Amino acid sequence: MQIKLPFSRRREVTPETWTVCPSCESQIFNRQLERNLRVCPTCGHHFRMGIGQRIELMLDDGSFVEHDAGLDSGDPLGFHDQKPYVDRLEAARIKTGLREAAVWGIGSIEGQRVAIGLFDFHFMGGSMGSVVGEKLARCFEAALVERIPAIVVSASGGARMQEGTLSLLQLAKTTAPLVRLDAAGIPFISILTDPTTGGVLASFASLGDVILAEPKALIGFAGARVASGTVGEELPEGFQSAESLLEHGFVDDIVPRSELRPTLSRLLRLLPVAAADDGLQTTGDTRGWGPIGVLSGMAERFGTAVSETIGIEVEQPPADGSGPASRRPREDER
Amino acid sequence: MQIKLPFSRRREVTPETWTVCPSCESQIFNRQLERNLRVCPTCGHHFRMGIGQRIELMLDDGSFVEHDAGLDSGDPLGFHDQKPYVDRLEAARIKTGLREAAVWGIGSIEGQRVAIGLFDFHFMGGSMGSVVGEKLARCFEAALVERIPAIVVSASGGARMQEGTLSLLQLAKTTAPLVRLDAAGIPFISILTDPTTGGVLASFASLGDVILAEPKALIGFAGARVASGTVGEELPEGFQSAESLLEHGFVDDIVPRSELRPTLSRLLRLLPVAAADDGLQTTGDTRGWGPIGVLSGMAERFGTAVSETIGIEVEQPPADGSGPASRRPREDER
Amino acid sequence: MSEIVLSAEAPTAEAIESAWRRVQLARHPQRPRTLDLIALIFDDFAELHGDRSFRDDPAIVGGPALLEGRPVMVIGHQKGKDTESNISRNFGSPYPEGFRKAQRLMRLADKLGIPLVTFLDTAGAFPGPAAEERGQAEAIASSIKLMTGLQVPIVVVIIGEGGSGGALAIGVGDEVLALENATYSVISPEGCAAILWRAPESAPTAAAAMRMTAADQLELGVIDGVIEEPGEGAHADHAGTAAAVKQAILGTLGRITRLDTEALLTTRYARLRGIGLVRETEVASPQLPQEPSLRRRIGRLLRLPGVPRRPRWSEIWPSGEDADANEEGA
Amino acid sequence: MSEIVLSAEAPTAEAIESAWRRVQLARHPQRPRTLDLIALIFDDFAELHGDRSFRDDPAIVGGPALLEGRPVMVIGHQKGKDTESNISRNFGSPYPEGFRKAQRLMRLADKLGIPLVTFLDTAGAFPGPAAEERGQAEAIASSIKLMTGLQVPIVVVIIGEGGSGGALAIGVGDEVLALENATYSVISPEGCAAILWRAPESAPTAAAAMRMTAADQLELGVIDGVIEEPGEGAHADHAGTAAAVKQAILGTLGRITRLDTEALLTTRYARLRGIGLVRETEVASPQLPQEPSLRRRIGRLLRLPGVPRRPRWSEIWPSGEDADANEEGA
Ligand SMILES: [Zn+2]
Ligand SMILES: [Zn+2]
Repeated sequence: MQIKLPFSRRREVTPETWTVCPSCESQIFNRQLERNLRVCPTCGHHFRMGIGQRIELMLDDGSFVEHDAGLDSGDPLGFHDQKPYVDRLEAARIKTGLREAAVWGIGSIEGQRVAIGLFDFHFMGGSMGSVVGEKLARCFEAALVERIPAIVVSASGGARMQEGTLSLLQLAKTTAPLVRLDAAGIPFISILTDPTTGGVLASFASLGDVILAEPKALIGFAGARVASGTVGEELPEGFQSAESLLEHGFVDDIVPRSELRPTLSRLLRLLPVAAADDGLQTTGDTRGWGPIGVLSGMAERFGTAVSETIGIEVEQPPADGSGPASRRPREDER
Repeated sequence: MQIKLPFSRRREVTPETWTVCPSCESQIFNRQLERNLRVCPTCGHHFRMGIGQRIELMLDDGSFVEHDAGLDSGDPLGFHDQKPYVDRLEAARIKTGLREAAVWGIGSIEGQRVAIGLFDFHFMGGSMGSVVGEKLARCFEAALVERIPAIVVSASGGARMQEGTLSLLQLAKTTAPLVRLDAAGIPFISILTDPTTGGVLASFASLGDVILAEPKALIGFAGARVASGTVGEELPEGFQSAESLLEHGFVDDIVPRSELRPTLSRLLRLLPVAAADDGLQTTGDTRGWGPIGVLSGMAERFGTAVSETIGIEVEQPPADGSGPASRRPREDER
Repeated sequence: MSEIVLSAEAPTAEAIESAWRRVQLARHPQRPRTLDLIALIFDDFAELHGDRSFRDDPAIVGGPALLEGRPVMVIGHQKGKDTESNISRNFGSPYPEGFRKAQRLMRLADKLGIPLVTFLDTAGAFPGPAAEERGQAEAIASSIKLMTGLQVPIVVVIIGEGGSGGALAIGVGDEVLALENATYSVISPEGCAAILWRAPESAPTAAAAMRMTAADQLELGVIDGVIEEPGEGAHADHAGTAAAVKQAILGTLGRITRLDTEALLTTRYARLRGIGLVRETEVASPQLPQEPSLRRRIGRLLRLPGVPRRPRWSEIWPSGEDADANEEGA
Repeated sequence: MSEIVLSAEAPTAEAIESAWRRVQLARHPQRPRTLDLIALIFDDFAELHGDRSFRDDPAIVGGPALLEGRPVMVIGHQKGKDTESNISRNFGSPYPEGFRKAQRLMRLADKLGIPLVTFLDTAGAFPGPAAEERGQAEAIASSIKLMTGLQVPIVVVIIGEGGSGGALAIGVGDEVLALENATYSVISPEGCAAILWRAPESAPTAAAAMRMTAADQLELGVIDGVIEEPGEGAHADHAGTAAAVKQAILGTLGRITRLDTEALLTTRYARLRGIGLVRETEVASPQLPQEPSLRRRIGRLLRLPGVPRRPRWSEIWPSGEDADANEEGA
């Protein structure tokens, strides 16, 4: 089959070696684009980025260790639209070399350890199904247990339709650990990249203690396709841009890619994990979780309870009287 | 001195026996107005109401017992504008027969005991100085100690200028006990009547678990005079009405005076005080106050600490390990 | 490792027709709405208004109520009865301020220590520009977060359409029930069809593929019980429907109010944590010990032996004793 | 019972001139603003933006900072430097979303357990119709409430104008300090003059009558310390002013961070509870026991014997040891 090239014949280079910037329409050699962190050298347009590049950009060399790489999606609904879900998954795996749309692990930023989750939009539009949700929940739970900050770099079209409400419920599964991070005094930094929409934005991604965005990133609840499908209303230009979200109070700052690593390093120094070994109390909506919350945060703790009829067999809190919220340590004890 | 009557001569009655409704301009005999709870029988306009009438309207006959009736304002600034503050106070006392712009006490509504504070706008515009703030703080503290709901009926121009920042700080003095009411699970119902503005609205009056307003009541942060003095901007008509506040989400309901007593009775049944003898935890921004907060809530407890240099001698919480927030009782213990 | 895939085939015509019939019943104009059910179920109810920061959103209603004399907080989506009321209620699709009103009422329930009951009935959160501008995503996210940590028992009942994030925003509970003809989905069938089939007229097919009926949701472990509707369906018998819903709520509250706060929150976390299908393949994590078995992770989902599933409510209904036993509580 | 009235006479010309000079200095266009002081006082600072529900209000700034290497949260009103920046910052008069941003940052400080430092410098909360519509009163009220219960130490520094509720909304602290030429008032002198004198040109007289200078506020027990300004005043020496403010904050934090949470909150409550002049007259309450003495109630206010007042910060300044002793903390 003849592929129609989107470029005029006059240009002598082949499409494989250069890219046209969608913002300023200048031509950028691909090697130059990669060297420049996939940012247009002319206008600063931020191209989408893969997980591997993102890790190189953000984390100390060789510090990243992926966890739960073996998690793999099933097909709980037996879903089949124009082609079966399992085929779509397989195609995405081949196309991206990834097993799923997100990866999590532990690494360091200028020596400061973090639990980090990263999305790749190239894998089925970065959509969140059971496995993506599971990875993020484990990422947050690891931050809780290890008492290190959590960071998630989002790039997602939203919940994955092919897993139905199981995907929808990942919004709650990924959000529930954040209550425990609050109670434990562990910061969570959410980074929104192009595009972050739908269910990912409507859950953990909007709940960072600090929320950063890349310049001009598309960020919105209703993706353009969804909006056109359900409301039939055209969204104004630039409406869902990072810049608009900053103005409307949903983003703390817009950080160019070249500044991301130093900015994170600074924030990690400025937002220290609260002192360990206590049941911190906060005045936020997250108060009252004590050591039990922290200790029992790991998913495995719940395996048994989940398998039983709910409400019959659940681990009880330690009978040490500390209750769900013990005393915040004196300020001078820290 | 000849007083120019605002009424045309054609009308035969004297101004003392009837009143013109400012809304519909119909003439209402004063006796009829009083019988009708000072509501215009033609258009439903709610005239301002004194504390005594308010008590009769809301509380069970003879149930109200005023507390702290002896609290009296001093003149902490030696304030003197066109006449001395002390003279203004004296004039207000003579005019209204009240000692101050607010009264508090304990009474019952269809048998349900409440701690209730009431403003009278006729006393220096219902302005809040040290004594009004003190009375409201004691009202809330009594609700805390007795574990009964608190109700305040506001009618105020705001903080009393003649006591300067001492009046301003009454915003915090009257608000601080609400944190403890939250922690103790004790409801607070705020009733906004015409007019409720300025510092009273910018403190406890806006913080009711339920906020009711009388029809057409003027409710706003910046009183018309203040706004014209500082911004010079004309506020739109009807902008600060109870109806506008309902639409904008700041008021739970608008209740005609004739419905106020049954509405309150219903709400008190629907919003029960949480079970006693525990340090309730809530997920609100008010969590983490336990028995110590409740026990030490009374002003007198703090008399000594206040008299000392702050931070040196303060009552310590009981060493019973319950800490600032003890366990919420099991649901089935209630 | 065994393959979990059940049947990766296009839905049959029969399945499509059956699913679409349920979707239409869930959207039936005569179906009882939140305020209808509240009036029939509770002894008393006082609607409270406003988010305390921007607007009162009529697409969500709520307030304290008495259930057999015991106090609860009720919150639900509210669709209109006719064109006029549907316009004022935005067809039951909330703006961010609707979810923020809900959060305020949840905090009040928490303060007073009274259980929370929510009714889900929305096509979804409103996706228009003004809603975006005021933070639709943030409002849903923070509402979900609040519910996961709320220190009172929560019963959720899907009474009509359970539409995506707008439903889940008030739909995190200790037990989630659904009326027989209610639906629950990650996206509307029309939206799904538009995206995956690129043909909105494929909505019935999409509805079947997403397995959005109450029975499907029970199978998937997303909900915990199905409430049978009387006769032809809820639209034909409001009183009978309300009676069934009331019984279901009483039964559930009778169970979950026995848990202390720690157990309640731990179980709620576990419930959420266990939803979804995750397969553990041979690629071991480089540093972590071997993960526990798939069986434990997805026990709820797969009906493995020894993992009881909750049957229909009508089958296990406690003969009134359960509810009575709790009569003195709360 | 002795009479408390001090001097119910109109202010003298001298008092009026002196008060008005302070008001003008507090409003001096070259006076260091919050961001100026932050840059000079803290080792590092990351400004965070947004209320997470409507808008980022540039009239309030805030974010985490390092003070001698130790983390704190800083929040302050922000006036502009020139016409343009004053317009964008609304002359330092916040909208409701400004206070809601502040509340978000306060909750973050609370979550992380880091002390809160606030800088007050506003003519007042913006009183326009849009601010009313979005709940200016609610925003101030809820901000005050949050601060009274915040479980971290709070130091408040009035650096310029402390204007009414808009100042108090971020001004509830464990210790409240003020720069020598700062002012604190319940209403602007112009507003007070317009209402009580019915003549805005009487603002200087109103300023004197309200006793709004830092020294007056210390006398009244509303603030706990006055920070001397170098030379001609803060406007002439930003660096010197910042150094004095920094020392004052360090000293205060050195003291109040020694309290455990219970003592901190109890003391904060007591501090607020004790502000104001209340006289107990002979009309006894019908049912309550006799109230305790006036002396105990108003001890802070009246400088009774045995009630030490906090002198000027420059006089009691700990010789650096106090701050150093706490170096390992927080
Ligand atoms: Zn470009
Ligand atoms: Zn009338």
